[in-house]
Amino acid sequence: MNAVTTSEKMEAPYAIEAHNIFKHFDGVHALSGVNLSVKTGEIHALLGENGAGKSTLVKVITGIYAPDSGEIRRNGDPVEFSSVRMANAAGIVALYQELSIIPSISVAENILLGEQTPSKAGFVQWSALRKRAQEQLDRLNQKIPLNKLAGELSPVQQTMVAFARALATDARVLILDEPTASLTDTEIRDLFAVLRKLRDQGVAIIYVSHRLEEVFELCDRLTIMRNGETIISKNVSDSNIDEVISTMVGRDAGELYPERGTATTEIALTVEGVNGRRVKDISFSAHKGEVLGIGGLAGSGRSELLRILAGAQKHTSGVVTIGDVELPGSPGVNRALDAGIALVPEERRSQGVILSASIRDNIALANIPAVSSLGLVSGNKITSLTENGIKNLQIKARNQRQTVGQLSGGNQQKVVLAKMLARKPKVLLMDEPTRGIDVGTKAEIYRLIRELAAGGTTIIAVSSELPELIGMSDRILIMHEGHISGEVQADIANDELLLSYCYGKATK
Amino acid sequence: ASGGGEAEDKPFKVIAFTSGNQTPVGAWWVKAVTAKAEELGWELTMIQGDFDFQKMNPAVESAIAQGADAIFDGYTDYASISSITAAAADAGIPIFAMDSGVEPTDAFAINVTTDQQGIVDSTVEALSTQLGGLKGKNIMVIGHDPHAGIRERSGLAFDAFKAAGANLAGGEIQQVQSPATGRTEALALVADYLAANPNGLDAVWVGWDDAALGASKAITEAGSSAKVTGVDATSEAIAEIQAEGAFLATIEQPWPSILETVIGYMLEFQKTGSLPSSNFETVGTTLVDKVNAAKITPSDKL
Amino acid sequence: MTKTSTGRITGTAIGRTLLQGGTVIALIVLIGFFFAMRPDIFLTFVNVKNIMYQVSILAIIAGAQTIVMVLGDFDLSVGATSTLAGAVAGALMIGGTPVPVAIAAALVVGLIVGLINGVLIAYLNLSAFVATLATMTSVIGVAFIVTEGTTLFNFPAEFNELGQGKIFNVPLPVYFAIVVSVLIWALLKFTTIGRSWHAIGGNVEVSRLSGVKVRRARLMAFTIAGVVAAFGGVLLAARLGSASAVQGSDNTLLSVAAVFLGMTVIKSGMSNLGGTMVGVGIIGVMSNGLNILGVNAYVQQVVTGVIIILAVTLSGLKTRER
Amino acid sequence: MTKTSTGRITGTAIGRTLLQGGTVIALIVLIGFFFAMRPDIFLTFVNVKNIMYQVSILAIIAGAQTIVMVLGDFDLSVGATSTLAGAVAGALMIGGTPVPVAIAAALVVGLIVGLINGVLIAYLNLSAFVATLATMTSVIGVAFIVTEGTTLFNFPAEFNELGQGKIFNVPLPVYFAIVVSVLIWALLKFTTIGRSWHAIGGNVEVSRLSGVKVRRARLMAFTIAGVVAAFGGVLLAARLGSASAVQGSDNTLLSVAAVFLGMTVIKSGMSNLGGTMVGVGIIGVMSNGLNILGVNAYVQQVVTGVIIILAVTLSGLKTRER
Ligand SMILES: Nc1ncnc2c1ncn2[C@@H]1O[C@H](COP(=O)(O)OP(=O)(O)OP(=O)(O)O)[C@@H](O)[C@H]1O
Ligand SMILES: Nc1ncnc2c1ncn2[C@@H]1O[C@H](COP(=O)(O)OP(=O)(O)OP(=O)(O)O)[C@@H](O)[C@H]1O
Ligand SMILES: O[C@@H]1[C@H](O)[C@H](O)CO[C@H]1O
Ligand SMILES: [Mg+2]
Ligand SMILES: [Mg+2]
Repeated sequence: MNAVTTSEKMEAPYAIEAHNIFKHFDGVHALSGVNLSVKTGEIHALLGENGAGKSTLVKVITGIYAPDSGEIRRNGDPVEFSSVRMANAAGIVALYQELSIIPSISVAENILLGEQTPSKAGFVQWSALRKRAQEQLDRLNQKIPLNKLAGELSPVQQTMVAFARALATDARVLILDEPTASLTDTEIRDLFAVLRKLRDQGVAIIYVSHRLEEVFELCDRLTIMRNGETIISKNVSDSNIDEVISTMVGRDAGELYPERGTATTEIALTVEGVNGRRVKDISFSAHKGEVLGIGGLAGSGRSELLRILAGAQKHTSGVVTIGDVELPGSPGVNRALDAGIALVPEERRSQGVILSASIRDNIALANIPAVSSLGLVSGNKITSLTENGIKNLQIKARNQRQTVGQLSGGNQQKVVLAKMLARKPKVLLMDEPTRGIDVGTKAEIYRLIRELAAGGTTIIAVSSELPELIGMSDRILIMHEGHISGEVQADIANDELLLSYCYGKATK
Repeated sequence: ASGGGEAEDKPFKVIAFTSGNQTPVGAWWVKAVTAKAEELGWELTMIQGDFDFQKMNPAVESAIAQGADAIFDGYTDYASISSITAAAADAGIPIFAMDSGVEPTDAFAINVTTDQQGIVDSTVEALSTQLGGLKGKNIMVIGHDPHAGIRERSGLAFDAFKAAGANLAGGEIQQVQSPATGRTEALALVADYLAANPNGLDAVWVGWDDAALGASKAITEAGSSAKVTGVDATSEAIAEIQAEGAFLATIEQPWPSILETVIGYMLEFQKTGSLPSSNFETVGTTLVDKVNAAKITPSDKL
Repeated sequence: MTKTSTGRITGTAIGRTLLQGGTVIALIVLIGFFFAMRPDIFLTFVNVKNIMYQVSILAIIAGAQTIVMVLGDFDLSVGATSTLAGAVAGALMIGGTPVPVAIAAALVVGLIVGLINGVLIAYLNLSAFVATLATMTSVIGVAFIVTEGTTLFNFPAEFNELGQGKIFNVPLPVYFAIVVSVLIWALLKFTTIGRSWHAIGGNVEVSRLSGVKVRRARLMAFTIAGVVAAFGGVLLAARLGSASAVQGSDNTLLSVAAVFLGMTVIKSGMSNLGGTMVGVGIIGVMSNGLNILGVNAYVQQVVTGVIIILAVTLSGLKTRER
Repeated sequence: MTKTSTGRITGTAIGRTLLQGGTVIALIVLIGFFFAMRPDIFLTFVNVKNIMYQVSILAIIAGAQTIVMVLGDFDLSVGATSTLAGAVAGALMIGGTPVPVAIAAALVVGLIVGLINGVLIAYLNLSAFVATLATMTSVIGVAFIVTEGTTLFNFPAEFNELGQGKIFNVPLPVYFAIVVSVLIWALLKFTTIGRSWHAIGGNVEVSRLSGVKVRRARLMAFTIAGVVAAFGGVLLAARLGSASAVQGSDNTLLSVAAVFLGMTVIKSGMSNLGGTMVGVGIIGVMSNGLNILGVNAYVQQVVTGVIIILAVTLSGLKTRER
């Protein structure tokens, strides 16, 4: 990897270009004439609403999908990849939105998969493998044991391992599809440092993200897509967040966070002395109409807490009371749902939706009592429930019977929301509710959260994005190593204070 | 393993084995041999193989390695146990067998089995009588090649029908694939044949009763007047014969007396160390038809 | 879900539907072929009845298999359970137990085996394959004990009638198979438990987090499969007028094959009753047709494997291109 | 490299290891039990040799099964392939072909069956279950044709020697089983192809998108499994001195059971050679021990199922708490 001189950079053809790409799926026009040109040595943001076609474009570039028409060029030469391996061989490597690691093999092997595995005469060179894997982890500042099974890592660590794998390929064109969706600030910082270094070494990087602040911090140029078309391509320095948002959405986005102030004094949920596998001695209460945010570093136990409250994981001691119902140590999700607590989990693809099932079936699944009587399900009831969900959440779908796996990430998330909202929960638990969701939709979700709160629902939402935590919540709890390390009213909260709680520096 | 003729104080050591213990006759044999050994004061090692030679052969061979005076094989074709016969030969232990293959072999000191030609003669004769001659008659033969006895007799039957001028349904012996599903397979074979050739069947000769019962059911259900014969004299076959439906006759094989014969040879060997003069002996069988059916002890009630 | 784009097969909606229904086509092709070979026989009332009679019990057992395969599991014990149920009914009747009581007892036996499978798989987290392989082994052992290794027969006429009686000249097992299939179809399609099974087959974790009682649902599936298989076994005993510890042992693998053939019929690729019946049809038509053509038994076996592969490959064409 | 990392396993390390190794414990308990019952016989050299002799061929075939199960597939045709290979070798030798040539031909037969499986599964996207069920059916048909339905015997002495000869009073198949196991273990552990099998078994999509040649790897796995199974079949023929179309058919299900038993031995829950051998050991010890105790054959079958369940349940305890 030699650094590329400025003059070369000027004259060199684009590292990767997509020309007038069209791609449709069963009547959905995912891409209708997209253009993208990325130079060597630049980080190029690819932006757009959920369903704009970003991931599809990535997959066309790397040979997973064949375009209906249009052309991909690498260093100016037309290329046609019929498999990911061909794209890899041409120096193009992508980290896909929905993929991560292989749980049952070691971290080191995850980092050096396939052709990357160092080998001699068909035998794996273990010491070289470990050495190279360690180098990649070091680049990312990660202290992850190489011999551990990747499945035993936290989600964040898994993401970092997936990165390490992409880095290990020495790609000349690196495509990252929403890499930071599940990361917290520390990892993002480490990642950015690596990406900047790669850029300086002449790697062309395509960076897909919904976190616009990041884009402005990291990227050199940006391309905005809407409805499968390219709207603009320009230097980041010539643009600003507001312009990006309105271009993405096609209108003015308006205020991101709605007004607070729906909380009442009536207690909806109390948690007393709850202990789980990693959460310790958790006590708090939440009020009717309140939006209670929960922050913390990766692995601090936020998700486990929500899972315990939702009955998805048992707690070893302590008491959870909702209204006047006391939930036992392992109530089961069903019982918790009946008591009025519903969870929107953090991993939508593996926990939120059945990808192979239709929107209808996904929504019906969590609402069996509402759509059935005497053990028989009613198709009509499912239809109207689904219709409501699609309308209320503005889910972009062909029809109710479309397979959820075919929806864009954001719309999948809306299906999860729709399914749980149909239960009309008293307490709605949301784990990273806007992960992988575009700004326009984010605003919709914040509005929705506030509407629900105004209607008397209690919302408990975990988020790793501090501005979001502050913006959407009435009150914020911060967790550190399984404990609650701090509590703040959102209107007086700021990043520094929350971060210090996150690191366990201040106490209640 | 020096054979018989030794002092009375050391018990006579016998290894008995059968692969056929999941059949009624095989199960009877296990019990009968065990009882007999008790009575005679033999030290018996009984090995049951569930038709699994991979499991049975090593067990028998390891028993051989530990020494014995004689080996008793029940119903296990010598082709499947050549590793056992080799081990026994090396150890100089004679194998006494009953119904273990249909031709003479040096592998056994003696194999007493039933006369397959006799079985075929009497069943073919019974059909011929019933049908008023076999010439031009349509006859199906159902066999199961992996079983040496059944293979032998169905081949003989096929030849006998051909010689008598009968038309052989399908032109070859129809095969049942698995003895476990013999009855349903034979049922389907005959039912399908009758669907394709209504009135196209005068008789079905089947190598063993379980499958014969499937064939007779198919005939009855199709309303055909064809007749069936089997072999084994199971209670069910006997009952069918008595009911005077499609099932015409079966064959009783005298297993208890064959067992006595073989045990007799073994006792002789125990006493004098001498082996039978011939290594193969066949025994006559009895045709079971409606006349004598009531008097026959079914093979599954031995 | 990065399966594929169907993008490159454009404009050929009919072609696509045809490919999708590859297994159905395979069945039609088979029927067409045998009809062409023996037009005088193959589609006659007698022969069609024949085929249906021959597959009726397999259809019932494959129905049981369809249920557990909707959950993404297997039940390797269905054949053994049916065998044991037939043996128990037979032994009781021979011992003088009234027919309805004997049948009820046989169904209870199926229920118990199913419950054991369900508890092992749903509550003790055993893989369905091992658990049902183990119960299969034990259950056959019990069947040997119940029958004492012999073939039981001489059942009351009204019992045998269930398997051999006719209405409008069509044997009763055919009606039973239809009724059971329709019931299972409705169970899978219209009931909450059926929906839960589909959901679990789609994604267990999502189902659990959506409030589905996964364990209970799985337990139910195996239990019902046990009862249905037992019913198949009772019918087999009535059909043959006898019961042994080995009869019907081929139904396990055949039922799995039928369900697999059927899974290719629908887009989601899940186990489904309609598809299973197409699979059962293929198996039945193939065996009957080859018999009618007088194909040698060993060659039949070779051909059977090849036809299964062709049928599935044909319907797999749609997913192949990537 | 799916070994365990110790990091977080503190305090109850021993307890957890015990649970983790539940299947190993089951084996030890079984051995202990039979030893206690018959201390004079069970652990004698002769009997241990006996057990090893009895399971040696199953061990080889289970090794083949382990390979494809690492990928998350099944091969239901291993038993049939081994049967056919034995039959081919036998038929050729009887026809006068020299022993080495006959053996090579048998291995080629295994290679071909494996290749067919591999192509069907890797390139035509058939489910491994249907594809190998279908090839199993066809292959047995071919074996019937090759043997003409009979049992072939009277092979050259040097051939039988391979299955019946001894070195240091230990039968050759035991050595072969050890050599094949070690080779498969090394293949799975140290080679790039072995590691890609593990990756594919963990997550196909990620593997594919990370540049693993998924199809080629899968094709290789089935092909190698075919050859190994064929070698097992050749040994079986040599061991028995005979070959028929029905012998060794139970090896398929037993091999799957052994692999499943073994999957519980390691943390990742994947198919692994060491675990498979523990599984094979359980099966062998159980059958030998029950025989030694003189347990009635039917009861043995019942007990066998129960022991498999107990063994797997014991090792499943660790994953049950959720
Ligand atoms: N395999 C598929 N089959 C059918 N439709 C698909 C498929 N993949 C994507 N689509 C559709 O194509 C459109 C673009 O989806 P894509 O995943 O590219 O969006 P995206 O911009 O990446 O969105 P997000 O930000 O939510 O990830 C959506 O309407 C989606 O439903
Ligand atoms: N160090 C770890 N070892 C094993 N599993 C872990 C570890 N860290 C987290 N996990 C698992 O990852 C999941 C998420 O972690 P958890 O809910 O406790 O943290 P979180 O604060 O939500 O952080 P995250 O942002 O990673 O989701 C949990 O199911 C937990 O079991
Ligand atoms: O016909 C008989 C019976 O089938 C018996 O069960 C075994 O030997 C055969 O010759
Ligand atoms: Mg996307
Ligand atoms: Mg979390």
